[in-house]
Amino acid sequence: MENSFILYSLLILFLPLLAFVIQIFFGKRLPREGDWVSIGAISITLILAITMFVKMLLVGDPEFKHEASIVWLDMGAFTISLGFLVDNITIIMLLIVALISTCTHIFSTEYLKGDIRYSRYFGYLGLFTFSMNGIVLANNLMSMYMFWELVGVSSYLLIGHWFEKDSAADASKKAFLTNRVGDIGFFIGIMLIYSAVGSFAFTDVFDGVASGMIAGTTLTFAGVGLFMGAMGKSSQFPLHIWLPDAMEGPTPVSALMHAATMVAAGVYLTVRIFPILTPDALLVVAYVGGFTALFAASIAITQTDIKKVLAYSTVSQLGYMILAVGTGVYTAAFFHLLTHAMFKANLFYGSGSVIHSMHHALHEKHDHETDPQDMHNMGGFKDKMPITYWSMLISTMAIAGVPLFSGFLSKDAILAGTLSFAQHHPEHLLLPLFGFGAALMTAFYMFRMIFLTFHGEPKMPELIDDIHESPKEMTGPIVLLGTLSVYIWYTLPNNLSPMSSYGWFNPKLDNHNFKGGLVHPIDSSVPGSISALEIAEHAHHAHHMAMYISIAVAAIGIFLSWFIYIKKGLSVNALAERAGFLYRWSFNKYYFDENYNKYLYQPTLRLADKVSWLDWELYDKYFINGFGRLTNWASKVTGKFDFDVIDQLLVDGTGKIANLIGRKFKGVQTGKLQNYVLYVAAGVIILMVIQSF
Amino acid sequence: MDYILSWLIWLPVIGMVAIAFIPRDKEVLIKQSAAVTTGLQFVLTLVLWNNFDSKDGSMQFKEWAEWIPSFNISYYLGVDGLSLPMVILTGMLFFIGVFVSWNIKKAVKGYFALFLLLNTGVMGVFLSLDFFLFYIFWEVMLLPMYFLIGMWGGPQREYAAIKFFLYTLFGSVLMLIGILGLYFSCGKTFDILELTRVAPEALSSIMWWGMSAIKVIWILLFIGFAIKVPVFPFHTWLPLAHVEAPTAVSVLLAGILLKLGVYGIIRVNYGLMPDGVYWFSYALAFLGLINVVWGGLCALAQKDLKKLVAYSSVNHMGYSLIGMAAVVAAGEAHGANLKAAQAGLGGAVFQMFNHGTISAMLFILVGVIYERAHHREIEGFGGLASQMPVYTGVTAVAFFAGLGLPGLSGFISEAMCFIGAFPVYKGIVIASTIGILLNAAYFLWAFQRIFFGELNEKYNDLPEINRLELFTVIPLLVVTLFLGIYPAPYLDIISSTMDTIIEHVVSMATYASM
Amino acid sequence: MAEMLFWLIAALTIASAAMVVLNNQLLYSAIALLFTLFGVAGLYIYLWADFIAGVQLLVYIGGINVLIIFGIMLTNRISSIRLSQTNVQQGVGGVVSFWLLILVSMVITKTPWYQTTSAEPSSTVREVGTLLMTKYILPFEAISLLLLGALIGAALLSREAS
Amino acid sequence: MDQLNNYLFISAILFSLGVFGVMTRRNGIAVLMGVELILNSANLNFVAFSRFGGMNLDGHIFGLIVIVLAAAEAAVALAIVINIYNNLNTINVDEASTMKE
Repeated sequence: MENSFILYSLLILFLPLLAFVIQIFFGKRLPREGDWVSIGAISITLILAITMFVKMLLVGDPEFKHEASIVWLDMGAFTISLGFLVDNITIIMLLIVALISTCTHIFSTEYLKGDIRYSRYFGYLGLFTFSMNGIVLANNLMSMYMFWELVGVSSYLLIGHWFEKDSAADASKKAFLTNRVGDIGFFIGIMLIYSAVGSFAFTDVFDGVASGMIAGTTLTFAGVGLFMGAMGKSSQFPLHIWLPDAMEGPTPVSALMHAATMVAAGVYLTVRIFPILTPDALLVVAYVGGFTALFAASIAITQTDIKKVLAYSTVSQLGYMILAVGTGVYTAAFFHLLTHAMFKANLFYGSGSVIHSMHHALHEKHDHETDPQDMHNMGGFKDKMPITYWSMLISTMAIAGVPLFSGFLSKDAILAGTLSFAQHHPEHLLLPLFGFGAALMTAFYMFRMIFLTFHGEPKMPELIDDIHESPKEMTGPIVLLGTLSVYIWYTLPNNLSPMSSYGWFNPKLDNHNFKGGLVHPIDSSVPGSISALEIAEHAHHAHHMAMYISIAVAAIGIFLSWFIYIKKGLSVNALAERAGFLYRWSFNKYYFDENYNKYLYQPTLRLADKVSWLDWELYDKYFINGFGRLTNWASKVTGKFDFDVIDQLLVDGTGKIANLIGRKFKGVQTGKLQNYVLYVAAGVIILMVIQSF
Repeated sequence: MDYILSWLIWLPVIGMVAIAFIPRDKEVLIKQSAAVTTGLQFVLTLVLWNNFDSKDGSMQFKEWAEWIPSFNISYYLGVDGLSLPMVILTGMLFFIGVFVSWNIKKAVKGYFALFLLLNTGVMGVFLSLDFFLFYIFWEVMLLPMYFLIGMWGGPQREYAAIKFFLYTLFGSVLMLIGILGLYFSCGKTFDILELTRVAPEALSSIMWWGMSAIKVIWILLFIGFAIKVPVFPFHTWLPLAHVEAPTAVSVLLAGILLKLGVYGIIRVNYGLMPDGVYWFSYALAFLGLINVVWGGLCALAQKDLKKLVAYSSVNHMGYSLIGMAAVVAAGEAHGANLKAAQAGLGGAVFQMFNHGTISAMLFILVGVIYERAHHREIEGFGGLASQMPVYTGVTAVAFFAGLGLPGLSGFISEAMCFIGAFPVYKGIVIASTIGILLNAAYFLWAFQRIFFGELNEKYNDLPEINRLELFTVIPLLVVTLFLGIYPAPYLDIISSTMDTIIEHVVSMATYASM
Repeated sequence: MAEMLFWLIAALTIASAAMVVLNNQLLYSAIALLFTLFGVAGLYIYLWADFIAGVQLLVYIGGINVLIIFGIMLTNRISSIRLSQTNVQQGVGGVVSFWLLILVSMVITKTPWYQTTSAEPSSTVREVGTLLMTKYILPFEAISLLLLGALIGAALLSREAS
Repeated sequence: MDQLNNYLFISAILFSLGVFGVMTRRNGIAVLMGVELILNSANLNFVAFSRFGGMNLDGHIFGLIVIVLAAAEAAVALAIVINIYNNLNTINVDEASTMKE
């Protein structure tokens, strides 16, 4: 049993990588550019993931857990082991990744038909799936960090798929760099933990925290550091700027990575490390998440690009999950991650379907100016694209929190958590307000999107005849995921009530014990922190109240949307006029990009220029070369002395004297050998004569 | 296996002599001889690796012969886990370097003769265990380098060559003084192993000008080595020399010659002056931080691709310095944290090797594009990704290796340096993690400007990277990838030696107040 | 008998030496030199130096003298010019040489030379050979190198300028 | 005949004649012959001192080396003379004075 889980995990991890390698090296030469290789590989992982899921259900043990690891790097005392941690959360995540990835692969065959880098695109999808599975399976911080970065790279490559567009190239770079900012925190967190605990493995870290090897402020900082990684990946304020830009990538990619899986990795990380987060760290998490939820939703209200709306909605929903972790109900966060993956991926597929259709229609009209993603060019597509419409409507209701749909359950769980948290800590009343406010706005802008796109009169009537439903490869995943946005899948097999989130993914609290469900909260490892059980109990009590409020705000939001966009009871423009700077701020995303550019990027670049100038023009040219000049000057001085005094006066003087003498005695030098010999002999005689006296 | 080290050192000289006898117009034959010589040497390094006992942290394959007995100078060679990877890297890069310089047009004979002489010098430095011999080889490297830059370089080659020469000579002089200081204060011997045993004790009792001899000699030798590394503020020769040097020489300069500095510090400064390590470690880590940040910022500002890569070397060697400083973690003062010391020192040594392969790759790739476009202005390209997909792919991997992507070797060594140094230098390490971001920023920005966007009209007939060039890059790529996925073979080689060094530094330090 | 022969040889040597330096006919000088060398060889025999005498005959007479005659032949056009030459400064030269002789003779007669008697050896070849291979091996090698150098040098100097 | 001085006188006469020859002859080859006389006189002295100094064979070795040296000298000198002749068409040493100022 154990072996099969690890074996399956290995296969699930490496099959997409294999597909990646094949695609990169041989993709172009294979028939159909090899998309069947990728689809085949990913389908196998899906089957394996389903098998694992079923096996897990058969075991039915919330404490179910397998670990396997190998020593990867061994220096003697310093070792790094890489390994798998397979538990229920892992398996569910694997299933999500495999499912959405498979859908994306199939969807892409049609969406990217004829693209010049078709095979490479599929290769990158494989790389992404590999890395994402790596994050999910990691049993230690180090391998998580490594896959974390690899996910960043695959994101970089896929966002930059159409790199001829400057905006796409910019967006890919921005995504990577923004993520790196978060990763710095992640790495510092890892170092803090490692230097205290001496291991990267989660189990060791939890034990270490429980035994007080790392505690207090250090632990808080470590937790916040790790959370920074999550902020980057899950696009939390203030690192949220990259996700909307990432919509430059192909829409299926947005569905897979920037809605369902990759961005959820941050949430997954915080869920994994929940036991080591101190109350202070959790507060930071909660406030960041809550604020992001509200803040992103307020931007989504005014966006006109259909994908931008969805992007900000994703940021907002991720904020929700982070908020849930921060308030302690991390099972709810995970539950929302699951439901959100389904309906948000579906919404992206739907928007992809619409954009695809728009694109074709515009192409027919030879119109390359009009933006196919702008909702102001759509409208009235309901009858033209019924499958897309109905499926998207279901997902929209799910995200808006309408009962009978999956989002209602998970959102309710989160809101209940925040509410109970506020009941116990009244000073943090802001948190549920964030939550409910965001819920209201979500309902509003999502239905605004539906109404603008599918209802009303076509804004470009000349196009409407060319708008068609997308082919089966695209509608298939849409229908599937639309189906999965209905509540019933998530409450099986334990209850059928659409009002109770108790089910597979959310345990029932019965007499201070968790019953059923696959994911049970683990108590915090931090000594003295409140236990997960207590939090869950509180949330349980707040459940009903949260449910009523959330139904109410959803209803208000939908009504407002209907009133403004269908009934036209209020003029949009007048409203925008009235809102004044609020509207402008929201529409311009609070000028974040502009301000970052002005106060962060440009100063950094200027600093770099200054430093480089300092280094090259000043330090090198004047200081270093100054030594050269100094030496040069000194050598000139000594050279002058050398020539004038030593050479000219002393040396040449000697020479001149010798010359003078030489000229005087020149006559002796006859050049005749005989004379010389004579001189020699005479000299000898003279010497002998002198000697003899 | 007898005399294998001597073979390694003198084989290039044999090749050089052979080349001297080939008529200068038989260029292909000259190139082939150089390739055969370096290839043979590379194979020998692999044989050496195969016969190396990685469990043994001491010197192996020792060769000793009397040379100048009156000054106690001998011909003494040996290899351990610190030098073996560098020896292999040297063999590999010189072999590749021959193919990188395959298209040299000017004075082929002289070029390859000098190239092989340089090879001897480098190999000699890594293998000599006699300080005098070490110094001789150190100087032997200098001369061919001067001519290689000065004659085959770019437009400013003479200025660059002179600057390189004087800069390094300055360091060598200081080093010579340091060596002589050691010689006269430690029982008149040049034997490094003997000095390693004797010097820590002998030096600690000597004072010069009111300063401990350890400090004086440490500083002298450190500056000598720091210029090679290069450590800020001794780094400005590097961008110039790199930019002006021909591609193969840049490759060797970045790939091997910079490593000599780090190698020297670990072999000599660490071995001979453990007390100095404690005294200087904070400064070392701090210099590493400056290298990381300064090099990163300078790289970000560069307009010339080769200069960017050159500054990235400054940046990357900073990680090595930070990691090296971590060795003190194993001392009592820092809680005998052997894990950190191993991670740090191992990371530093690993980083040496990785930077060797990665920067070599980067310089080769810059050379490829320069040969085609005849300029290196980053802004001057654009959209090459669609024109040269293979080149783009290879460059992408090289750049990602440079920015420390997991799965490629650079990441592991950087991470090890950080993790090792963290317990001792928390502030410095946290500050230098900004380097992770800067790395990514300058590499990705350059990548975007060169490869992304619309294709620059000028370059729509730029030829794809050819087989010869691929042949030079692919082995490095494979090594980078392999060590990134599975670093164990490398760490096996070094780990016993690292333990020996750490043990030595910790146990030999007298902790005398200096 | 031996006494008389000795003086005869001495006289021959000195007379022919005088011919060498005084005769205007170059070729005659060379022939006279031949006799001088013979005479010296004979004196060597009286000095019990049989090996040296042999070498004198072989090298001087067989080698050097022949070489000199070759030189004379090569540097004079036999057909056109008489093989003669003129002398210079014979007067002052003669005086100086004479005084030199007088002074040297004075030195010879005045100096109390160290002398011992010893038995006549049967042959010196073995001893000289042994000495050459043992005590004087280095000079021996050096002189052979010198010879080689002279050989190459002579060949180089006298080759046709190309 | 077994008087040292006899030999020395013979040697001295040979030497004087040799010096005279070197001083007075113009022809290069003739000068060379004078030099040979000088060398022979020296050799005679060596061997004579050897004979009357206890039959120490060192003198013989000296003589031997001088002979070899003479051979080398003669070879080189003649080569030079021939060279001079080729260049200047004379072998009179006082005419070969182009080195003179």
